[in-house]
Amino acid sequence: MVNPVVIIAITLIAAFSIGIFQFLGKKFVRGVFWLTVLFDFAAILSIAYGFLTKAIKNPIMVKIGGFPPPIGINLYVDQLSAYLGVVVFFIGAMAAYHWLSRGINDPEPKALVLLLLLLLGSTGMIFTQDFFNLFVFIEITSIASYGLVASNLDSFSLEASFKYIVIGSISSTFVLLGAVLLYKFAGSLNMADISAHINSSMYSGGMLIIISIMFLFGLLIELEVFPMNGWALDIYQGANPAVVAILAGGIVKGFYLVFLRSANYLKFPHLLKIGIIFGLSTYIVSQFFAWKQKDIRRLFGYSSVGQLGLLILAGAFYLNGNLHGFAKKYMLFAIIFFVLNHSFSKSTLFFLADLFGRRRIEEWKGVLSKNKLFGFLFSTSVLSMAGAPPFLGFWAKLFFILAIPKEYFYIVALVLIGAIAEILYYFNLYRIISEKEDGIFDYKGSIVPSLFNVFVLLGLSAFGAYKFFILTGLDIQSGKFLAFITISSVAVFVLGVSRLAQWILSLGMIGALGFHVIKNTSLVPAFNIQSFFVYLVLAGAIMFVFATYPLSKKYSAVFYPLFVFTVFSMVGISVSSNWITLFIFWELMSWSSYLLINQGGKKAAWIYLVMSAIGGYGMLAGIKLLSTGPNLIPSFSSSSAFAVSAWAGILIFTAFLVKMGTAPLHIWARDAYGESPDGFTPLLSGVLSKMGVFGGILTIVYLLPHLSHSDTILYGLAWFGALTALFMALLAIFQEDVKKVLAYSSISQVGYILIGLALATSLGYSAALYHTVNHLIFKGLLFVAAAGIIYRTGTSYLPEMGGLIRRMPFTFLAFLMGIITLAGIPPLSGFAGKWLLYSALLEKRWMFILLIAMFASIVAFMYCYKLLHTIFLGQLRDKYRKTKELPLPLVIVELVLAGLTFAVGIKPNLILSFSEKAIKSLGFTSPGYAYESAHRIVSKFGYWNAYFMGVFAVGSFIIALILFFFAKAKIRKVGQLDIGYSGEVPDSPESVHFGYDLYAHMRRAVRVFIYPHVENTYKRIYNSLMAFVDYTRRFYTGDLNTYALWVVITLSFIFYILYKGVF
Amino acid sequence: MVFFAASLLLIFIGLYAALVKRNLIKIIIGLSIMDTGVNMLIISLGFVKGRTAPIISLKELFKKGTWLVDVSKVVDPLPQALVLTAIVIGVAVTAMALSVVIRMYSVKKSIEIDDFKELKW
Amino acid sequence: MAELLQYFMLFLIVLMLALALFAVKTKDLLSAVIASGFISLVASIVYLYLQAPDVAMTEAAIGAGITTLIFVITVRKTKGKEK
Amino acid sequence: MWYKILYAFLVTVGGLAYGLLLGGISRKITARIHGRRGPTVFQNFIDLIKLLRKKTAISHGTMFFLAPMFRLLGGVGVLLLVPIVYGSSILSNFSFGGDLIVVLYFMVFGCLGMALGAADSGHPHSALAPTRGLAQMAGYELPFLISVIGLAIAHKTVSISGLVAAQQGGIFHWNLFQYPFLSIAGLIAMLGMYMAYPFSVVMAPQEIPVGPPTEYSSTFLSFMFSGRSIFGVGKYVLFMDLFLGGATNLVEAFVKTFALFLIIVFVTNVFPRYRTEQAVKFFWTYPVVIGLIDFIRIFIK
Amino acid sequence: MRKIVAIIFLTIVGLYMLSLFAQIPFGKPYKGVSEHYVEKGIEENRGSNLVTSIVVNYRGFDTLGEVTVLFLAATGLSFLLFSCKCLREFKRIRSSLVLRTATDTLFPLILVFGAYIFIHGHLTPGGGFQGGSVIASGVMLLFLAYRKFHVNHKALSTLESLAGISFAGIGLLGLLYAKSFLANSVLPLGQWNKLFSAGVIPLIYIAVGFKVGAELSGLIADMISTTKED
Repeated sequence: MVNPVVIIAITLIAAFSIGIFQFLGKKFVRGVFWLTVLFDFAAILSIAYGFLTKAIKNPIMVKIGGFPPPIGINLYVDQLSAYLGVVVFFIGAMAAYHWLSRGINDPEPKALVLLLLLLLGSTGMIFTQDFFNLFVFIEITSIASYGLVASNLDSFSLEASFKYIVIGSISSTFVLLGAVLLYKFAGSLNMADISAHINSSMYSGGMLIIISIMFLFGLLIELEVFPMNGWALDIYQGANPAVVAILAGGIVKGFYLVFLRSANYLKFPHLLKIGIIFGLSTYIVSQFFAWKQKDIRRLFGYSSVGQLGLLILAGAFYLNGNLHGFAKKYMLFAIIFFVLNHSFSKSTLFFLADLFGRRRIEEWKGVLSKNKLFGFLFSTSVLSMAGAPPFLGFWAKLFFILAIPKEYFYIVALVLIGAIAEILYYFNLYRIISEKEDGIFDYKGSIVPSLFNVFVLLGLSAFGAYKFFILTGLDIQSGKFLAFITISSVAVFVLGVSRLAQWILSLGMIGALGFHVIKNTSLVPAFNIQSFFVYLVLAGAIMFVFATYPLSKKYSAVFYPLFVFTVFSMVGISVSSNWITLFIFWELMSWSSYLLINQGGKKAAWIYLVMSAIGGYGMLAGIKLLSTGPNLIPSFSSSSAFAVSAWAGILIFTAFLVKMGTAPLHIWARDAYGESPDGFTPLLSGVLSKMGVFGGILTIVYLLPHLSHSDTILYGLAWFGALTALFMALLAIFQEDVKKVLAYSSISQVGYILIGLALATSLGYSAALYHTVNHLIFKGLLFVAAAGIIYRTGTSYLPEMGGLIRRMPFTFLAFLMGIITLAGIPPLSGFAGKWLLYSALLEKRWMFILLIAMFASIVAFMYCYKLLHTIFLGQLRDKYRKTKELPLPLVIVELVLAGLTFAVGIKPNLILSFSEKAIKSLGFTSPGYAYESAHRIVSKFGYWNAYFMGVFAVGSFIIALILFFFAKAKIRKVGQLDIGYSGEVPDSPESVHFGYDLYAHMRRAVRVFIYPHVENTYKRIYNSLMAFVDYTRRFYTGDLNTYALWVVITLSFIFYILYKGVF
Repeated sequence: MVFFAASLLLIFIGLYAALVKRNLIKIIIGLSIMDTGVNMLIISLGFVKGRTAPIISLKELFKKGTWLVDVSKVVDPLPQALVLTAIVIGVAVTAMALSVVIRMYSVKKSIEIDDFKELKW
Repeated sequence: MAELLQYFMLFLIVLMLALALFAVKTKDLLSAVIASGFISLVASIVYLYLQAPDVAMTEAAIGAGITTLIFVITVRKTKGKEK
Repeated sequence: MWYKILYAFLVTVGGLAYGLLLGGISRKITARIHGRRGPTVFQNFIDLIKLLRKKTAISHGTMFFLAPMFRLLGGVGVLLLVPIVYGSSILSNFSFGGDLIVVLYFMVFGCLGMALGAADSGHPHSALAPTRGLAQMAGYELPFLISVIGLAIAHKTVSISGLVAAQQGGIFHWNLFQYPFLSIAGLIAMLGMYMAYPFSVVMAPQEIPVGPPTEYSSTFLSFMFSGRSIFGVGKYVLFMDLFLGGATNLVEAFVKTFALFLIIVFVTNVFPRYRTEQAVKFFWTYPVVIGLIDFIRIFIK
Repeated sequence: MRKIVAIIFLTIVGLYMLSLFAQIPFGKPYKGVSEHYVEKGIEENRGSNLVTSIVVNYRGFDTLGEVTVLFLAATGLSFLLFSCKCLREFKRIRSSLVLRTATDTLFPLILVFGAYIFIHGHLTPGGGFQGGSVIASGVMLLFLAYRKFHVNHKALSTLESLAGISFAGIGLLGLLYAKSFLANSVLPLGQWNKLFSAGVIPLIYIAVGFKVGAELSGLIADMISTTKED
């Protein structure tokens, strides 16, 4: 354990000695520099390690000059400053390494001195416990950063540096005045001594309040708070990114800690008010201003200023927001994780921006594909900054939201809206980067520092996850499961050398998990709704993974790991025991599915991510409203203990409605399904939307009964489901891309399930559960077939296909059975779902919804015929003469699913037996229908004998065939162009094939329904927001006088709101 | 009270220059005037009427026969010690600012703020 | 004798404020620099009245000497005239 | 159970005969309105026998080959699922198999089969016809569903025999009089189902000769033709049960179905043909409004 | 427009601060830690100049920080102005004869005077900083007088670094011998008002004097002749 003063002394001596060694050559100076930095890092690490392992109990107090505190100056190193010191030195070392590798311009020794003294200044600032000494160290840090910011010597960095100097000297004047006035008021300069003299009653006296405002305002300027952070943004944009990395990554955090510590010593009563006003406004404003940014560095600047605003908010709550017990611990860890996450990922982003060199975002097109390692580092840090689940940012945000007291719900709402805005602009950037571009780009300078940072970031994310599960006392089960998910997907990536190996590995893993879940019932006790969905997910995943092998040749190496990750997170959702674990796995699923869709359509993936972020964060807000109990974690059952405002239910349900793609929230579905990689779409539509259904069931069963006026909500949901079913079917008719037709049809089928849920009767649930399984079967079948067809024909554009029945008979048979099930025609399994739903609706006397539901299924026939005709029937084009049948795995899956539809068609209680058990676990006595005989189902309104219908259909079909052969006619097969076509003999298939816009005549009748009203409203909202943001971000005029003016205006504003004396 | 008001006025004249003047050097002059104002304010905070400077060169300043200095005869030395540092820091900042101005001039041949507004929005 | 000193101090303070206003208002940078140098000189005299000899010497040597010198060098290196 | 299957054969053959007869009568009436003698009433029987004795049958592919079977199966299925005579165990056919919803969906079975066969023939007209058929179906299904749902909710049952039971006891118990507006909407929808003249755009002779079965000939066409007529009879019986209180004996069944047949024949010979979207727009406005009057009355009760 | 808005807000802030300063009594006796500094000032470190004893002994860490600030400014300045091709080449005109002869006589006197100031730092007002700046103004005089006068940068920066290291070294010595950094009891306190008294303070102030002198003259040299040389 090194005496902290030695760190400062040694660095100082080294800095002075460089003055001599600079004449001996660059190598020597670099050696001294690295020696000192490593020594300091080791020293601070040993102190931090001492604190971590409780070897050092109480904070270290070092008297300088031998005099006791109030007389002399002393250093005071507690836990937070030790950890921050480690972060500052680590980031400083990385930035120095990066800068040296990029080559520092000419007088390099002098730059290294500035770097050393910058680090010295910030550590001194963190350690000292004397106000004036704090002022001196702030000056050292500021002057060093003035010099370093200007180090590029181009007009940008010089301008930024000058602005920083002017604003910095104003801030240091206030700090100086504040320090001396504090001495005048309290008699000494030592923080501990002053806080002993001060008690909060003195604040009404008028003197102390102004003195502390002046002092804290001086620090607040350095914290880049909203009205006066123009200078900071210009530094982020203009200065050398290595310097910016240190400033943003370490130094600003030092100012932050000093600000909080001095506010704490001064017992400043209004810290919460200041924290909320400035922290929140900085966060919100900077997130929205970052939307229209063209310069990538300024974008990162806005994001880091926003993060700092969030930190101020968290700090204010931690110190002054009278949190106690769990909330206080959560807030502490939220602050620590925010600081760590921001320091490491932001500095990596700045290093990478420096390496790539170009400023405008458009020029970053396709970086991800050009350089894999660079892309990996960039995406990890962007994901962690935006708060994607397994990374540190997510845990920080979760801790923060949980810790805020409930009466401040408007803060939670605003912070979440800011988070959505953050996701919007970060992943607008990510969308541009992940474009497919050829060519390789290399860079001058080494990637090692960013590699180190990301490596540490990953380690911290694991620690964050571990800490989250320990601290909140959540069941360790889901914590271990989360670890299992990440390890397994990484294993698939690492071990999977070729696609085949990855395919086998992922198959094995899903199989193993399935076996594990079935065998030991610890994960899933009795057969209840959760295990119903676990088996559903696993069965679906096994089949769809099996079908992806032939397609995966052209996918990137990340496909299978992400696939496994999504599947396991879905299992995690269905296994979770309370709302928070549900939310964690939900976010895991959304993010991993986003990354998978991003392999295909970039813009589609972006819209999908924004919509699921809106849903996800809405859910988090809803959960916040529910949070009860000491550890603020609402479990499913506990949340039913008291009346809850309708808002909680609605917010939580929106997340599930987004995934189900119900009417107003459906805009992402067509493109996400349409453009996602073909191997993933069956899983996306077959299983992922079912997670929305699972969530819906949980909300309705556990939450809605306790919500005020819950029946109107249910009736409204039923209407949403019905309208989705009808309008999506209508839209599906006019699509010209096979996957887009199937996408709309998939949403409309999920609309049926939503109606089933909204009924909330046992018959309604059995209809919904049956239809969930059935939809998985036939939609999976259709998407697998579509994937195969696209794989063979190379196009997904319907008018270009035709006549494929001759080349792919098995696929046609499977597709036909899939279509018949989709349409719900009796012998096959589709009809049972329809029948259960209609009887449930009849039972509940919801006549209009029944009318719309039945009419929607009639409309569904139109696109069923369209799909069959344009793909398989009609004229076979010449280029498809030699296309072979689909690859074997696909055909196997198709036929298995087709067989399943027939088997279930004949004997529906293959599924119904499972759904009965699931419904009983939901607390219903009977499943709403009865078995009269072995095969005859009777509901209150009607009856239906599945077995008889199957036998009758097959039997009479065979009889008709036999009758046909009795007829004497000899069958003669004729060529495809041999048709009586108004006397002409057609020469080419194209001239006679009718495949484009089959329902043109229908369009005139339904024009008003299929006009994209919803999409246009979304576009209009987005564009007007963009225009508004573009106008308001002109606030930062770049004019130094205006910046200084805003500083004075903010000071007068603070005086006005806090000091009631003079006016 | 006159000294307080005067130094406050001096600070605000300096600040006024930084807020209004378009010439970079004029702004730095404003800043240095502000520094002088602050220093004067601190010194006047530490002044006590009718007492001498904190240099103990005469015997009378001691309490009878001891090495303890009679507090009622000496002005408060601490603010003066602080101002010593503050003046030097003021000079350091001004030197830094002027070097940046020289560099700005060599890049853009002008020292008006209007030519240095590229970093914005 | 004491009031005389006080009136002199009052005069010095008023002089300083006038000089400050002049330094800020004037168009010619060189005269502004000299005015600010003169302010710190007057300030060092005021410090003497305020019984702070150390600070007076520092203010004189550094405030008046070095600062004014740096300003003069910079003004000569750049345009020297405010637009 | 075995005697049920035997009776099913009898009913099918009887239905076929009755259907062909009705077809012949309607051709006779149309001719007479046009002022010409028109073919014998048994013309349809002659055509069927002619088709069956054809030597060769041209086939365009497997789906083309199977379509007539689907067509026939569809027609027979509808006929057998609907009880012709209420109460008699013989003539209630297989109505124990499923309720009204099953019948509704089974009706589509035949049409979908025919549509696929037509599409597989490769002939553009026959591929176009099903799109018109499905579009028009979306049209007339709305009023039909309104009437069906209305009746089901009113009588608290969806099984056809249950509906018929609810209408027993005198003329005024028939749905036609209990819920007049629903019945009118249902009957207008019936016009659409028969693709009778105002809504015959699907089989429009001038534009697309006979629509889907353009490419069909000989045995395939015979199956197609018989399926169509059995399907027609099945629909008459269904509408009889829904709106005219079903039949207690066979004679009453013949009378009521013939009455419905007359409605169809008179309407077809008077109106010109609608384009598809005109048909859809017509169905979605007038019959829907009429149906909704009773629908809302039931909804409120 | 900008002037009016600036004045309005400056007056608002000014009024608030004025309300504060109105409550602070001018010229009233102080209390708190200064009483200790004054009362025990002589007893604890014998130096008659209390301000110097505070600056170097009680709050020595501040001075260390402050010396770093000055070193930082000098390094930063030379870093920025290293090879600055400032076009308006600073033509150093020939100085008048009077100035040259005055400088010849005055320069050594100024050096001696500067040395006097920082050696007697603990006795008479003034100290390292004031002495250093006096020396620097002497060097400035040389620059004004002789056009071709150039400072040997290598010597200056070595002197500066050595002085800095010795200051920090004395601090470390304190840590070794007297258990706390910058402790004064490394050397005997000696007699009040004698030259060799007040423990380590004179040594520190001499080191500071040299450092400030070398630094400021290096600073001025950089500012004036910003062309690359030797």
